[in-house]
Amino acid sequence: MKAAILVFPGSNREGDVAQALELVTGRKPTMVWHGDGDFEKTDLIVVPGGFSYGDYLRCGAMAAQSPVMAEVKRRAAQGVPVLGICNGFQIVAEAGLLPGVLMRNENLKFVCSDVHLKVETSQSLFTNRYQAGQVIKVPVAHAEGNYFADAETLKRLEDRGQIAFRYCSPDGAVDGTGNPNGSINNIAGIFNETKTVLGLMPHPENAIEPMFGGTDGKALFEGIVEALS
Amino acid sequence: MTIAAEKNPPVKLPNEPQITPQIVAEHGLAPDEYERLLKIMGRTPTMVELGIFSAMWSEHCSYKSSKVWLKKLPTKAPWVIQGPGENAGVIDIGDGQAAIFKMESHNHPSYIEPYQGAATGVGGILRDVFTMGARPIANLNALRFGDPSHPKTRHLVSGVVAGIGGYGNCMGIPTVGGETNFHAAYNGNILVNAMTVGIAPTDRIFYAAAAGVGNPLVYVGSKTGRDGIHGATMSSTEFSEDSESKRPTVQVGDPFVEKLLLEACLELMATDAIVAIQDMGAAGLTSSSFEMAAKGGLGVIVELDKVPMRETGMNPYELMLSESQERMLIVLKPGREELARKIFEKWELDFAVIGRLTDTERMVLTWHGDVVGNIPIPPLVTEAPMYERPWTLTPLPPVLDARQVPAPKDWNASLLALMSCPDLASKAWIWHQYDHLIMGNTAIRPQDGDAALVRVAGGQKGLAMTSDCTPRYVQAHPETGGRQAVAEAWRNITATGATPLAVTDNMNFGNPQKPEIMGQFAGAIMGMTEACSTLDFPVVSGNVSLYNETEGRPILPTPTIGAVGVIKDINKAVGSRLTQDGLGIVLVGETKGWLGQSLYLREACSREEGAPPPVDLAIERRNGDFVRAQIDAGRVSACHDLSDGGLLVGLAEMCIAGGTGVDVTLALGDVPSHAFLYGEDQARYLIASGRPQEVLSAAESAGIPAVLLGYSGGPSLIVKGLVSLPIADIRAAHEAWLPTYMNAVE
Amino acid sequence: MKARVHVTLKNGVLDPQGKAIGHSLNRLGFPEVGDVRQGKFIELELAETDAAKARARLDEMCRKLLANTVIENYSIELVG
Amino acid sequence: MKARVHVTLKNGVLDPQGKAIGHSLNRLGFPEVGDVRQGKFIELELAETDAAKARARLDEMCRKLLANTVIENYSIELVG
Ligand SMILES: Nc1ncnc2c1ncn2[C@@H]1O[C@H](COP(=O)(O)OP(=O)(O)O)[C@@H](O)[C@H]1O
Ligand SMILES: [Mg+2]
Repeated sequence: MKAAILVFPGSNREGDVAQALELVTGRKPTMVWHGDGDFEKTDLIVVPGGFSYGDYLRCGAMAAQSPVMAEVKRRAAQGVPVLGICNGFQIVAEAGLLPGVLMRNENLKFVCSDVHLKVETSQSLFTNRYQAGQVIKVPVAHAEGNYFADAETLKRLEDRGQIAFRYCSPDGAVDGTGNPNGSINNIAGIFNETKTVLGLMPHPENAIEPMFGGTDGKALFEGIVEALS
Repeated sequence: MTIAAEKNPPVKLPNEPQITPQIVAEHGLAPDEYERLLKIMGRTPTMVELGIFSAMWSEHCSYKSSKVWLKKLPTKAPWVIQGPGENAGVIDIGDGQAAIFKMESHNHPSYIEPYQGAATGVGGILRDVFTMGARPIANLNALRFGDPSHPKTRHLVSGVVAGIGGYGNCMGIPTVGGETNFHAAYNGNILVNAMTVGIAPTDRIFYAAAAGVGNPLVYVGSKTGRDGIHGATMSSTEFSEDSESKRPTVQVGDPFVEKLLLEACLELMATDAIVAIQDMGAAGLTSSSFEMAAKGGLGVIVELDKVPMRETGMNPYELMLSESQERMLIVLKPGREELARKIFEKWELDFAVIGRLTDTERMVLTWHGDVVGNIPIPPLVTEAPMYERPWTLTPLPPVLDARQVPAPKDWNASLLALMSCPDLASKAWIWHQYDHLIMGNTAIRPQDGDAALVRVAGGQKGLAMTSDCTPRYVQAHPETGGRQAVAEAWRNITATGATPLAVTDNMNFGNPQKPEIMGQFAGAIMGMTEACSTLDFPVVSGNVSLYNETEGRPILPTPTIGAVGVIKDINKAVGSRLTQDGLGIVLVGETKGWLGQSLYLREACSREEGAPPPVDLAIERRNGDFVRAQIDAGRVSACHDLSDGGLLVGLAEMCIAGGTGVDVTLALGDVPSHAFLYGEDQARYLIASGRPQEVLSAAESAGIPAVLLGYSGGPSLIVKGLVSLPIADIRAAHEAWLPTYMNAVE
Repeated sequence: MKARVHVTLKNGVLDPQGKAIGHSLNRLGFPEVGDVRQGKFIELELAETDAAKARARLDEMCRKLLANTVIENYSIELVG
Repeated sequence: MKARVHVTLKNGVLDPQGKAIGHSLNRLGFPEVGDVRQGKFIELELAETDAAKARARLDEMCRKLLANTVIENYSIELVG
């Protein structure tokens, strides 16, 4: 499987996700600079975490306007899978590949912590290695992960099964206790309609080795590899 | 610019004021220091020249009060590649890799504007480390705030923490450790000490010494504005046409630009273009250009009108003294300008050739073709004021007999109170605002061990790092306190299984012109020197912050020690979390029950008195080497050193970190139980082991006091006959204080 | 020419910052404060002298970058 | 009563956000954009009918919370 990781000025978790992909695929992903409107064909596009353009104005807003994102939109329309993590989720949402926005965390503070997630479906190329309803532990690290969409959009997302992950308590209860940022309906990650684009705030790439935060994130990358090869 | 023009006396700029005694005084130069300046210059200086002398001879840049003492610190060891004198210290950690680290203070700016002050402090220390070619892999921060009940404290905590997080998180460097204390002595003068650790190949380390006459001097990074220009000097209003726009301003950090600067510098460093590189920190362009030229024994011409400027109407004085952030000065090899320019333009940063090196040993400044400053470099360095200020040592206070300290009436309540006191309460509210996981290499997170442990990417090696100081001990007896700070840092590294390698320090003290303050400084240095020598723990970098006083009231003397150690196989490292039942809990080291200056005495009895616990360095070394060997032998599941709060607090911390209880029985001897449980005797560790008998017999053959206290398991912390508390209750008390405090309104 | 752009959240869109500010003000002894909304205020220098052209360009800037029109409104004001 | 507060950075204080916005606009095909400064715009509902009193209270709110007077200026406007 060939993966490309986009790099914007201010991206900073591109190394983490590269490390995860390499561990799972045995192959180094290609790094693509934001100014490259045309990059080689890949099976997967990853928009990594970080503070593209310092998170200034609105998170992801400036990166969403870059030449590389215009190309990503074209390829996503052709069905090339796109994975946006954290700032990558914000960028993908600003670029219109996913509905809704990520607002400031409810308490206005940056939060870095392990959280529990409930996997909503195993029916996607990103989640096929998980069971629906499974609870996994991965970290978050963000100041603006408070997902918001208007009632109509939200209903559509829920009805069509486009919610990928929800924050929950360690025993799987989806309530206020496990929600680190105030996200509506505890949403931690969503798909597009065809489930070929996934945006999520938590960092599965930081949960792939037992000594470094556990291995619950590894199945996400393994699932992608399996689905794409 | 011709060499002939260099000989011309500088021209005065329109509107440039006459140098009066008042202007000299406003620049912080004493009359005899100004005499010295006149002798070096042989004439009255121009304003920009005066500003340069003032900056270079300031306490901050010249270390004039502290230098004689700093020289005493041990700085050498076979693994030291670069000791004090460069932007950061460098040690060899094997496999062709070096660890590069330093700590620096941003105390005053953080008190004025906590968010930006702390943020730019982090930015500054990061630059010190990456200017030497290292990619930063971890940040730490040591914070001291005033009394929680002081009206400013909450606002300062909130701003400083947000600022440190705001900068470090955006840079993508994990902030993995630090310390936070509260004491009324810091009410008007908080301490914000930031430390960065980076990694570089040993054969690609960059230094500041300029070389190569004619080589271009290049400015990169952000544009220069009027940030942080020395307040006093700005009162010469006639110097400005538009005084409102020229008012000195707080430095604002731009971590986004710093991230670009980091990547651009590392990209340029991978080529062969760089001769020397130096960040612009305190006193900006002045100290960076001066230091590069002085270290290389060369001269420099700077064409100030070529400096990228953020504001209109800036003058040479402002350009030389601005402390705008996120800037670097580089000497390039001839002909490499275009290569370098391309890299910095790719990263959307300013790039300008602003001068070149000469063989004149003079700093010549030009402004649109005119020479406006012309200073001989060597005398400004060699004849810089250096003071042997009078000092009187703090006498050792009388030893406090534990029997004069009351035992707690209610043991459970006393433990809960201590675990929730500001100094011991969990700082999770703080470190959850710091990204401590980015880079995917954090093996021991905050609160999970005595030192943070970070894997060096691409291998199995780990770096342990910590920052320590117990200011109340230093206040009581600076020599003991200095010794203890170093010993505790060494112990914290040891408790993870890593080998302590070297130290960076941040000497925060009051007004050095007071003999008792200078005596605190001297005493602390003496203690540190002894400890660093005995423990083979050299000082490789550091920073001094003096005049930390408000209205004549000094802070507690705070020589913060940052330390780094290495472990070859990170899989062998241990944290302090107790996660399994049935482990033997072994206390290593002797417990005499030392209550003088203990937290128990302060928190439970409201007394701050007595001699601090003595530090026997030979015993420290013996016990620590023993513990490390036990960890290496695989006999240890968890390890915790004993410090603030003593044995009972140490046990409680292990329990709540891992969610497992303990059941222990004390072998008191003739020590009163409250002294045994709360005494702060040094050189002690708690080890949790599945094979405690092996640990005990190894200790016996090494002649080291060690005793099996009991076993882990169950939901509670139980000390037979004294304490019985559910772990959940201790944790609740421990974790509640800071968030509750921060969410309250005065 | 100088321009000022106000970017505000549309009605019904969650405003965590505004909410937090309102809360804090209430607790700080300002019980009279009700709803609070926080927006952005952007001042731009423009090398354009024709007001109509400037306005059209600013409108484009807002739609392209300065505002997220899914959740935000914007207004443009030209000064001097 | 409704109030509007503008909070802007003082002259000479670096504005990283404004700088990045200006840069982006230039790159996105708006070369005419020069200096950009970003500030905050806060709208508040007040249970107060007396304008003078409201203004005094708002001034206090600005100094206490809404603005960081070390680096920011603020201005208050009452509406309706
Ligand atoms: N307390 C100290 N102990 C050891 N070295 C020190 C101490 N204070 C400063 N130094 C060293 O002196 C040099 C200059 O320090 P400093 O002026 O703080 O550096 P910078 O110019 O990078 O801010 C550095 O090499 C630093 O490591
Ligand atoms: Mg430096």
